[in-house]
Amino acid sequence: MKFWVTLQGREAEVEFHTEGEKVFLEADGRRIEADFVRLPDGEVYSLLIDGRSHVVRVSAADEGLEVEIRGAIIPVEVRHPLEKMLLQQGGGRTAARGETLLAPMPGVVVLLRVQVGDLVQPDQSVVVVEAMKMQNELTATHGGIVTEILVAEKSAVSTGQPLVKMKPEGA
Amino acid sequence: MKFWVTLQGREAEVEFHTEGEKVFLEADGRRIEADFVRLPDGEVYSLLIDGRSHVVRVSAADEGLEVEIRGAIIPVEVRHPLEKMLLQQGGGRTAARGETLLAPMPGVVVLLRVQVGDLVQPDQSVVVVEAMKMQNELTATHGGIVTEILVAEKSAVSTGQPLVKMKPEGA
Amino acid sequence: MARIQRVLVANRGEIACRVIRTCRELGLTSIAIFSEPDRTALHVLMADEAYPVGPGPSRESYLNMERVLEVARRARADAIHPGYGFFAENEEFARACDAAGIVFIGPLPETIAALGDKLAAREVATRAGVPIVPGSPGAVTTLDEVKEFARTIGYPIMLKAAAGGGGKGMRVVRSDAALDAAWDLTRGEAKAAFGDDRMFVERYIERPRHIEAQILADGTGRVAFLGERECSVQRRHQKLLEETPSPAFDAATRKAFGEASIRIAKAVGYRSAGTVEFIVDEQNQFYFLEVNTRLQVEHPVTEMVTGLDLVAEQLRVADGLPLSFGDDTPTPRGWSMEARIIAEDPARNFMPSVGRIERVRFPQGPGVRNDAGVYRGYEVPVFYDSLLSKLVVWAPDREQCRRRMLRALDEFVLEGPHHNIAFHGWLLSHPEFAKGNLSTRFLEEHFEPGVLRPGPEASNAALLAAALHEREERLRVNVAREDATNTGSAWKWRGRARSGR
Amino acid sequence: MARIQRVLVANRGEIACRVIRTCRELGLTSIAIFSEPDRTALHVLMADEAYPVGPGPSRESYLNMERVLEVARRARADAIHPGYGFFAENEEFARACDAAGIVFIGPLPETIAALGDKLAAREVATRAGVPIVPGSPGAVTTLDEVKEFARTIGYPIMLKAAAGGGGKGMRVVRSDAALDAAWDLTRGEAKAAFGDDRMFVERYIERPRHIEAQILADGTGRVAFLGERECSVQRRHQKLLEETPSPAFDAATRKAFGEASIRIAKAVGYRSAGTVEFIVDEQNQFYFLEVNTRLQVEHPVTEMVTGLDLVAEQLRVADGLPLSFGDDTPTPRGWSMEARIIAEDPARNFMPSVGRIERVRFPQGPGVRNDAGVYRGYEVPVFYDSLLSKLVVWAPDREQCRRRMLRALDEFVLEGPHHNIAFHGWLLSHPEFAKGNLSTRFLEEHFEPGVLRPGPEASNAALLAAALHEREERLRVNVAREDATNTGSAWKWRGRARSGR
Repeated sequence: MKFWVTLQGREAEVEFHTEGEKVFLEADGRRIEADFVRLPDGEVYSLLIDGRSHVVRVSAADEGLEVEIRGAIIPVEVRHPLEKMLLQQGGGRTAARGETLLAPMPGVVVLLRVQVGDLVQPDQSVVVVEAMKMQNELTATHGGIVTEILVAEKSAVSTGQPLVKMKPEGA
Repeated sequence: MKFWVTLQGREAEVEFHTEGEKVFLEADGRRIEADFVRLPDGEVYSLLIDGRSHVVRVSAADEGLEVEIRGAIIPVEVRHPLEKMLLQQGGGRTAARGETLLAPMPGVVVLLRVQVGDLVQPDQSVVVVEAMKMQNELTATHGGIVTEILVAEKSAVSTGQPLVKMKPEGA
Repeated sequence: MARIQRVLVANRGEIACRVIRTCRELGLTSIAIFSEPDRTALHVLMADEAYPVGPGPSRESYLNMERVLEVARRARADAIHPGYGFFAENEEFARACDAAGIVFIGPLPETIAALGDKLAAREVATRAGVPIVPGSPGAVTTLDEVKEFARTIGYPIMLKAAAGGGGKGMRVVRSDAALDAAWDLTRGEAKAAFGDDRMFVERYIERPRHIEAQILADGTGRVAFLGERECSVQRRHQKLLEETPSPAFDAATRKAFGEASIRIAKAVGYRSAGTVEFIVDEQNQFYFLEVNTRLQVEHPVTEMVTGLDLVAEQLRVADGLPLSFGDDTPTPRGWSMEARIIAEDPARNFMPSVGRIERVRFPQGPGVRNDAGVYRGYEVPVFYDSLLSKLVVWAPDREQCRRRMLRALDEFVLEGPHHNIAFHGWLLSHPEFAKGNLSTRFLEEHFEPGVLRPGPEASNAALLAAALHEREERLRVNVAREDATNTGSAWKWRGRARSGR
Repeated sequence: MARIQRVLVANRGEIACRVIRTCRELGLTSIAIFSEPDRTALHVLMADEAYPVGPGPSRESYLNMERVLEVARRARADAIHPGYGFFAENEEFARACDAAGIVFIGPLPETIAALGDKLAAREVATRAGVPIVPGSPGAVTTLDEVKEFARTIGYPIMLKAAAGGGGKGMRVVRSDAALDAAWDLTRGEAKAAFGDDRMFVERYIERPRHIEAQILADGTGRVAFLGERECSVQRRHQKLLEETPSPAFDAATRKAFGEASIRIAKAVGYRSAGTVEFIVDEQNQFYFLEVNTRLQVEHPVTEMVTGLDLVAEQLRVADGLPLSFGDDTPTPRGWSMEARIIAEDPARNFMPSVGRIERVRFPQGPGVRNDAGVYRGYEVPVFYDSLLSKLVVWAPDREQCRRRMLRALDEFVLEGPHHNIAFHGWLLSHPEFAKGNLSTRFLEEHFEPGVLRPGPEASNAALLAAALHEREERLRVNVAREDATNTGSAWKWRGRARSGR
């Protein structure tokens, strides 16, 4: 079996070889012995890579997978080479599909920093939501041109509620 | 709804009255306000009895239920009054059905203390099993007359394996 | 002979658990209160008794004074411990307790009132001969006044609009030369912003440290100084990591600092545990800020080095007993740090996070103390602050303490909401932190989200784990598909059976 | 400049985790080994690296010397920490490490050998002027010899068959009067049992305490005494609860005790951490038993009162460095106790128990340390000993320590296998324990399973919980039944659809 894995901008080809019980990986042309076991206390794996011990949580996210390691949460995409080709013809990934900013927690919208038509840069602040007695700047991941604003200031929002829609520049 | 509960030799009648949301119990003629909530981290309940806070684990056991509170594990039987009547006509419980001594853990039988036909008293030692580098006396709960010995000395046994069968004296 | 027997804890989360623990050790009955979403909160499970006080929002439950006092009466509580926050520094509540014949575990209502008024508190300090940040006693109206003032206290100074606030109408001035321009500019701004161009002048401290004194007083004039706590690492005035002693202090400074704190406590006839907060400049000159008339979140670091139980001491004093150690205050031993484990996302501007605790494993082993308010499966409610746990460590010296804290953070498993464990790992590993070069501007100067990105080994492991996971998923799917087919055929069979009738 | 960089921990469970923690704090790479059933054990998850060493049974994995050393070589370990048990006191393994150019973290092989031989060790003690239990140097053959001997050491005495063992051919004698009869009887038994009626005579101690000295030696003649540990509460010679200091000792006894231990350590040129075990009689006279040439299970109580990390000191010494505190040994502060949390059923003769840890919540808060080898979901394997965790507490004095331990036990949630948490609760609450009246016969004299029965309030709560649970179950069943009916009707419909074709 063979996958393309994209993580933090880096892309790698991972191939699996099974030899009886054991599973070997080949990544970036390097052969790796990896022992991979699910732990009994969660959605989490113990991973021994050439003896190095890692505990890694892998869970499904809005886009692809989410991997939690050493307290850091990293979005990852895993695809078959075929899927990958189709996608590239389709013109690539998320950014191309446009972005919708969601409320990460229940709270109240205290400030809208953008209007329809504005160009939003990646990591630019778009909305300020007050929750847990704190004002929180919600920033865009990919950014783009604001196509729709779905909430008003002072309105209460719940977790996951869409706030602002953006489409990629020139898309 | 109404139950008969038997616990540590004590027998009590528990009746439920629901008033809207709230549930009230009546036990031994006493009216009790009890708030009963399942905890999110196990097969366990938080129980507030007239304000007193208890955490209680209730699980199914070989005979009826098993309740764990403050580290103590207590066997409990809960029955409908009807079931209770039938049982009493049937001549009562476990002891009457006879007892089979089971291996509580994997180990090796080092000594059989009884022979077929012996009369075993409650809590009398019946078999010695070595496990975890220790010799352990397995004692009878109800006891009775040994009808069958299902293992030989020096033989390995696994958890739950029947070792010795007893029938109630004069049954 | 103790009078207090039944203690109601008017709080929730880790601090409620903390107080309940001491009650149990002292053989006192602990009584918890809970809001609807807190029915399965840890403090409810730990207490001897627990009673509801209303819906989620604090105002309707934990801050509902009538309700809380009614529960206290119904539960026959003879004392109330307020923890921190909520009613902890509420004069009215303290009075209401007295009126209800219930002991309020804390200072006298008058003390709370007196020290609650910041200006009054500064006067107390001044009368007690404790320095406050030098500033113009009143508004200054002429440039010469300012220059005169600057000469006495030296540059840099801060020009502040008397009517100002929210950072507007404020300007730092570093020399006489710069003053003229700054003066006109700032007054202009003030005029425009507030229609009022009166100015205050104050000494400006570039890199202030926040250092506070833990005091304990029995109310009969005996006041003990239990060492200082450095709480400079903050974000939006929220403390993130505290330690004792302060790496900035030498014995002489500490002595003066302790004496100053004791003078203030004595000046107001303080009772129970309290904290005197100071701002400290680069020359280690300390200036009084305010007094917190309560137990602090960070009190455990003081407990680690003194071996005292501050809640037990509070209860003794509330009971009219002297402090457990009488006149010989225990000498602090070793070093202690506390990391506040908070449900927030440091990579996204420390945004608060909520959700279910999917998996948690607290650090253990030598020199580690946990004070958590959560457990596996618990849903962090949105109504209250986002402190999940306090990780406290002790070691003989600061460097060993720092390494132990790093070890403990490394061992800490917490899955579900976003949290700041990795952030603390970065902080503790920072060379300036290791050197003890701290200020309230530490994050502003050193932190940017990129620093939290996992290293190459971790991200490589993440990459492989993702691939391995995906593989397992696909294998599982295939198995499932086969099952599906089987059911399919079973269907056909059943169909046949029917038509066979 | 440290030489050791990569430490292989040749152990499992809590002690492996314990050693890994110190390695991490010192910046050393920790290397775990694991048997097949231990693949998901905590020490494997905590270590930097982990390698398999074979199947479950110790002999085939953790005690497989060739395999362990081969893994150590492959992993380029430059030192091995044996923990306790397994290879901890194995001279051959220590030599094999030397031969392989790997540092064995512990005493020299010769020391292990010398002290491993009980008789040799007793001679060392005697030469060092440390008392051993008075007994006849050789076999006694005549009654007069015995009487003579009894006069010198006083009654009670113990007659022991020279060839004896397993309690046979032993008899306690309390007076000359009783001696004549006892002498013939015991010799007769001996003759019958072993065909050999030679007798030993020894002073009999009615209620012995087990008290041990923690020593730390740098191998260059510098030996530190870190206080005593009382380990009298035992069952089948297994320690259950340990504390330091001992409630039996006054300053003078402690001083003599410490000096005696140091003399023994110096006599054998001891290196690393070690424990000198003594038996102590009712007059607080202590008699040397043996030396354990390893880290003890109960070492944390010593760490709590001294603030030291004993594993770190072992590593320093192994690295040829002096002890961290040089010549001024830290003076112990306060009191500490350790309760061994074991998977066994005190109500059924302490039978070992196995199974999955369904739910676990460790005690937290002031003065509490946990050293666990398990976590939620972990399946306790049958191959190894049944120690799940060590609960260690500290407080300023013994009474506060006892109450704190009770509080911590009360807070301890552990569900799945049977365990002895409630047993410890009984033990700590026992008036004789509270008074410090301990001996190795404590359980024999005071314990019977009935004492663990829950009180009326708890059993009442259990009764109601069972009823409430049953009610919920029945309600659930009814719901399920309705669902069933729905599916039923869905079926009919499908049937009709078919016949309609």
